[in-house]
Amino acid sequence: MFSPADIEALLLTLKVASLATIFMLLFGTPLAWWLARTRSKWRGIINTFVALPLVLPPTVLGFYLLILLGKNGIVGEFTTWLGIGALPFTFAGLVVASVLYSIPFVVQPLQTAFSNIGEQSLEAAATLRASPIDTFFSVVLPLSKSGFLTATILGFAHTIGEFGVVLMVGGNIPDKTRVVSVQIYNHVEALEYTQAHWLAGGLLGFSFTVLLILYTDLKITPRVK
Amino acid sequence: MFSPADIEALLLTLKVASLATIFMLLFGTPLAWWLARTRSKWRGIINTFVALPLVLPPTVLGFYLLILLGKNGIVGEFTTWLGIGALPFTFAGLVVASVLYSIPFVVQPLQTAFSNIGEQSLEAAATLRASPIDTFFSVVLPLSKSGFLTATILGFAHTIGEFGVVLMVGGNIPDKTRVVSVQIYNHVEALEYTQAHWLAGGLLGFSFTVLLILYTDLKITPRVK
Amino acid sequence: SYADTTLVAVASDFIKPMTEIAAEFEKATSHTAKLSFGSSGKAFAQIQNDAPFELYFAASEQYPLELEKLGFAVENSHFTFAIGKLVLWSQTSNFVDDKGDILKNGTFKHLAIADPSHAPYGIFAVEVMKKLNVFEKIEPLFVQGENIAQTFQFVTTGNAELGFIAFAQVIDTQTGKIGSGSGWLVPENLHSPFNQTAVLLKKGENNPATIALIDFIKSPPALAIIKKYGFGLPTR
Amino acid sequence: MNNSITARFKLDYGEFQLSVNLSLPNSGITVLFGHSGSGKTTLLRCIAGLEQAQQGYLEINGNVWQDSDGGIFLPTYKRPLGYVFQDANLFSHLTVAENLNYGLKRIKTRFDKPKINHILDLLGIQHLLERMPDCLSGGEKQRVAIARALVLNPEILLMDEPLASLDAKRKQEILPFLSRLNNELNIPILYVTHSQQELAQLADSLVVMDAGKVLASGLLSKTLSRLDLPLSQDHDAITVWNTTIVEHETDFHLTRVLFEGGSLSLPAIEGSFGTPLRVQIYARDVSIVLEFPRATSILNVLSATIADIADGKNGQSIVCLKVGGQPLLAHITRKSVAVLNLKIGKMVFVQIKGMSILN
Amino acid sequence: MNNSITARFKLDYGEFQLSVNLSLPNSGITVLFGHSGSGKTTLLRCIAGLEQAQQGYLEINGNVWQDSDGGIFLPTYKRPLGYVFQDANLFSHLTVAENLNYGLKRIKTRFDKPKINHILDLLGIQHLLERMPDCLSGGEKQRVAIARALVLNPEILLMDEPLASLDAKRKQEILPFLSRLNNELNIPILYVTHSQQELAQLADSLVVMDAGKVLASGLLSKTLSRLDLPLSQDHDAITVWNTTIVEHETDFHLTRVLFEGGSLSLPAIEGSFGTPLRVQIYARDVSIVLEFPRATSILNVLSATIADIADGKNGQSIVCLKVGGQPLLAHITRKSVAVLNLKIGKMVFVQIKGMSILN
Ligand SMILES: Nc1ncnc2c1ncn2[C@@H]1O[C@H](COP(=O)(O)OP(=O)(O)OP(=O)(O)O)[C@@H](O)[C@H]1O
Ligand SMILES: Nc1ncnc2c1ncn2[C@@H]1O[C@H](COP(=O)(O)OP(=O)(O)OP(=O)(O)O)[C@@H](O)[C@H]1O
Ligand SMILES: [Mg+2]
Ligand SMILES: [Mg+2]
Repeated sequence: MFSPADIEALLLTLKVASLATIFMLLFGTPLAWWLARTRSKWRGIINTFVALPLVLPPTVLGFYLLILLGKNGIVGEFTTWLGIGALPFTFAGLVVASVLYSIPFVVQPLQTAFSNIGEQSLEAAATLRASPIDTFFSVVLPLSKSGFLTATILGFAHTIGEFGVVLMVGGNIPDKTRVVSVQIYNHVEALEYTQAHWLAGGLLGFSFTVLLILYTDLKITPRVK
Repeated sequence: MFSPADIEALLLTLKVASLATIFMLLFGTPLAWWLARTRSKWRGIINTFVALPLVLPPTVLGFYLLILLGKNGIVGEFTTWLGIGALPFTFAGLVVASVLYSIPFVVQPLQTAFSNIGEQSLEAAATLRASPIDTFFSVVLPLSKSGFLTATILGFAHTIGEFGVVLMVGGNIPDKTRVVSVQIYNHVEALEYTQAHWLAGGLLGFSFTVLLILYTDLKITPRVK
Repeated sequence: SYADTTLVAVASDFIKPMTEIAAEFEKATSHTAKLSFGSSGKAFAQIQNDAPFELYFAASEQYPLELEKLGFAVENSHFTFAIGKLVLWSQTSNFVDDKGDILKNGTFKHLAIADPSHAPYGIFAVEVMKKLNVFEKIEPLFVQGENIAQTFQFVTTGNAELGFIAFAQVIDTQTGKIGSGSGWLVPENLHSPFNQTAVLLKKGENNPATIALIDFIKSPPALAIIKKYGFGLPTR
Repeated sequence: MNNSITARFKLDYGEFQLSVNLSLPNSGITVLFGHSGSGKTTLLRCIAGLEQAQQGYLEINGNVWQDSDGGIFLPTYKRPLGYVFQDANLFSHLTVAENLNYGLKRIKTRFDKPKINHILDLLGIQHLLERMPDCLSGGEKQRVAIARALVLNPEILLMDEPLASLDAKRKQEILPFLSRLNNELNIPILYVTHSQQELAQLADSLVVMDAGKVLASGLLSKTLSRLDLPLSQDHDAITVWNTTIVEHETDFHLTRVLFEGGSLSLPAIEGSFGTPLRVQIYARDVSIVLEFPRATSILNVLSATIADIADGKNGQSIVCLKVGGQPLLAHITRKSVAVLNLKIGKMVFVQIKGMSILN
Repeated sequence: MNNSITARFKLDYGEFQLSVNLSLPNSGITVLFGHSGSGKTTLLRCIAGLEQAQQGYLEINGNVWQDSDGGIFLPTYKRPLGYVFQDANLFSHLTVAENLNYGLKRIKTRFDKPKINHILDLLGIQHLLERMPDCLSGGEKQRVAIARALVLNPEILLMDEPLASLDAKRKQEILPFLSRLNNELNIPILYVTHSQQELAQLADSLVVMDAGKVLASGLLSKTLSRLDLPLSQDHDAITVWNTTIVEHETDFHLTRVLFEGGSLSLPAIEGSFGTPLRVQIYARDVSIVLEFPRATSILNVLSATIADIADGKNGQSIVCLKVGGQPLLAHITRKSVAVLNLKIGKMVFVQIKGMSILN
């Protein structure tokens, strides 16, 4: 059924996707909040930049990232200077690339959810002594639950399914950067269709369960009255 | 700079992406509305199914679509029976595959936007003689402007950048299914990096302009007071 | 004769020579050859699902033979159109010696190869290293491209110090030698024959353009182009 | 006036049950009165079809809008009604003008332009037309909401505390307009309020609700003077008389009006002989004397018979008198009842302060 | 009572300008009174820091909360205030209990449990604690909002028409509680209302606003009896007297109270000798006679001097009398002024109906 390599790839994928999703939420939330609230002229441009990586084919984006993050690239020189070394072909690089590629799927739904929160709720919180940060956690977050659900699911799923960027930046190193999408791809290319079906089926089954739990447990039911 | 083949690919991409986005909005809007409003038990499951294709690597998804839409697949048999013929390697097939792959990016933001619309606005519309359909267009749509913007941008951009599915289902056939992402891929594979950079740059520039216009012109500014 | 069009699936590593050959083919016969590029595995799957390809130029022998067996290709129509040449290459000059000794005693962090699970260049690279008894030592340093183009990108961007790539990717078409950096052209006796094989698909059986292209690819002008781009010529 | 609105609803919210069986007149203004949480809004929502009662029957002018037994439920948007929500509930994405137009565009028989302008003037919102709802004050929002429902020219108007956020002056302008609207166009109005004053000024009929049930319903004057309802105990307890104008004393800016059993002097009011006039008398403004008083600033002194006496709160007594055929409530101290030796059937004089009589 | 709240704001909304310069007492209840759209909510929002006025200076008990010249602007959440919004503005994602706890969790000096329970009882919301705001009636929401602000134990309480959606009975329970709260805890309250009744019952000071400006501000009794303000013309014009209890006539359920210049009989009220008591007299409840009347149900007849007479609407006259040192407004007809030959300085008797005297 599953070869040890398959299982390794599955576990690695889970790690990358979880970490990337966490980082995307961490960076994406303040960004989305700013985008939803600001009236700055920069808003449109920043918004555009966030969505832009999407239009590039993943392998091409991966290629550019490889140049940028590589030891001769700007970012690469910086990370080398920091003593981290160049990011390509490392687990960290994989996460960074995934974050860059999937972040629009996190920022955009959050922004939609945030811009739907009326000023009144924020004002009520302020009169009840909640600082802006406090208000964010006690009012904005719960009121944007459905936006966060969407952001998490899209970000997580897209990171799992992502393939081109991960392959380029990760280097497809077994048990280091070979995620399950690459593994399935390999099976298909190698005409090992049965293996591919099993792995794809397993991934689907697993994701189905996770998503179903997210969707039903968090009970984002429509508002009443 | 751009070869005639590049330009052909660009135009084809535009056609595919526009058509796919239109179809995604057409199918995605009622689906998102239903998902946002229903209290049916099916909600979680349907939601999961919508998001599920995301977790598969695009080429793998493409592979399964190929089988499904091909003349021996269920859908293929149906379309053949209809007299349309099998969809793979045709323009129509390209659009169908793009729609299937990118539709979560349209449904999810719409769902978030819809579930944020209070019952009260719908009730006010009903007391003012607006039928549910009428209410949808006159109240729900304008109130979910920012959700639609997000959905359109994510759907459109993701279709442009998509590559694995398109390559698999479309077959990289010149002036029929060779979209720009595939064309860039071709340049990269042929080590024609200058050509690839130009084409990627052109695609980015074009998309930047479109996105910026969308973001600034539609003026989804934060609500006042 | 009438001008016909044939649709040809071509393995990605053969993009450049094939594009030039197609142009010459058009000039010589007034038929047209439309080219669809992609990995061999992808084309294989597509052909099985009714892709309109008429001729298939794969990077290895395996897929064409399989297609004949499955009945998608005309029986016994397969032929070798070129021999793949492997090179161990680095962007840095004087890094790779012309004997490949660096594999035994060199120090590097990453060696790029095409994924040996399916990409022919990867499969042969592994054979070479095994033969040289360095496989066990070097395997942990592998970074693997999905195909040979990506493998090349790993090396040109400097992220991998060296890699097994196609000679075609670094050949200077003027001199017929490695154009830049440093490299070791791997002797063919270190791996099994790297026969790049084409096959006539059932869809193209009755298309004069397809048949004409099969003839043309074996003609001297086509062979010259194949050679120019760093491939070996099939022995007949 | 015939009772051609039938409304029966049973609805269960768990901790609250609505259970009403009402027969209401299809003309005039019916006021729904009751404590906070007594179910007034819920009843209005049921009538509008915004809430679908488990059991419900609603018939208006012979048209059945809802019949849970017969499986009939006309959706809200097909019910020709106007609804003013308790909170204004304007569309936040539309300007005031667009809010007003929203319904207008969707109906067939519209008021003419001057009539609509009159409504806007009266509600004082002409200058707000281009504003967004977020830039309006609380009262302004509410006035726009009223206008939005009024311009629909509906068959029945449902108003949920429409004037709660408006000042006395504005109320005094809008209330008579609603009465007039009702008279002219014959639109029945169901009007929720907490205010005794609005009640007295508007109501033709009264429905008193408590804990989801109807305590009493009927014509205003009869329901108001029932000593068994909490209304008669209220600080603001009132009686309402229907009168007609008979004479203007222009020298003193007074108008005399006739009621069943006598006449009253009021501050001057415009209107020709015979114009009907509604007069409201606070129970606390009525005092009882045994002798006819001289040299007093109180203009209206009438002879009356004591019909009933009940104990009120804090040493008060509530006296129901008959003046001619009309009931009249008086709040006086228990001490006065003792000192003056008031008994049922006794003949007395009532003094009514001229100034406390309202249009 | 010293005026240690200074509030100066200039704010421009384009079509509306707020421009106030107020000095308010830091104890007692100050009522903001004015038409819809006159800027009451805007002023309250400026004080709360929800609106940042272009020019503003706000000092409360020596602490400067805002000084646009000095670049000081304390954000709302650092201002120790309680705010009741015009619309309840509850958190829709929290239950009633969680709404109440929201602020409680964030303050240091809390009321003790019994006190909080007392507040919930008084507002009648104990049984609603587990509900979501969407399942509350309009009045219930508003009561929760009041509780949410009250339990904060704030240094100043800003209330924007808190009782507009409540019925008379509930109001009569909450109003005295607010007074008491104010007395016991010495929290100054800024209270927006349209209701004369709430004004009379609560206000120590009064600020009258119109079109973004302050028409008048000062102690209640002085401001109310100013014949130059529209207040004295109102149908509900009142005078408010501060009195103390001197005697209980238990037989007749009456209490006698003393004011500067005489005594009044009121319906029995609990309270020991010397308890201060606020008495409100409607101008329309005051009548003027020249002779001391006999055999009347009116208990309170006092001698007075006419201090001023002004013309009102509809043939009315507004008379300002001095009873001892206290001003008293009377609305009588112009006819009576003529018949009784009333002139400034003339000595008369005023009759005040016992029942019309409140709390
Ligand atoms: N954000 C805004 N932009 C423009 N004008 C505004 C804005 N908010 C309020 N106004 C205007 O300012 C004026 C004062 O509003 P405010 O809410 O203070 O009135 P108010 O006295 O509280 O009235 P109400 O009794 O009706 O609540 C109104 O005319 C209103 O239309
Ligand atoms: N959706 C709901 N779920 C459960 N209970 C509800 C719901 N809506 C209202 N209620 C309850 O039903 C009762 C009646 O509510 P309703 O809104 O009809 O009162 P009301 O008479 O309009 O009061 P108010 O004068 O305060 O607006 C209240 O006790 C309220 O808590
Ligand atoms: Mg209500
Ligand atoms: Mg206001």
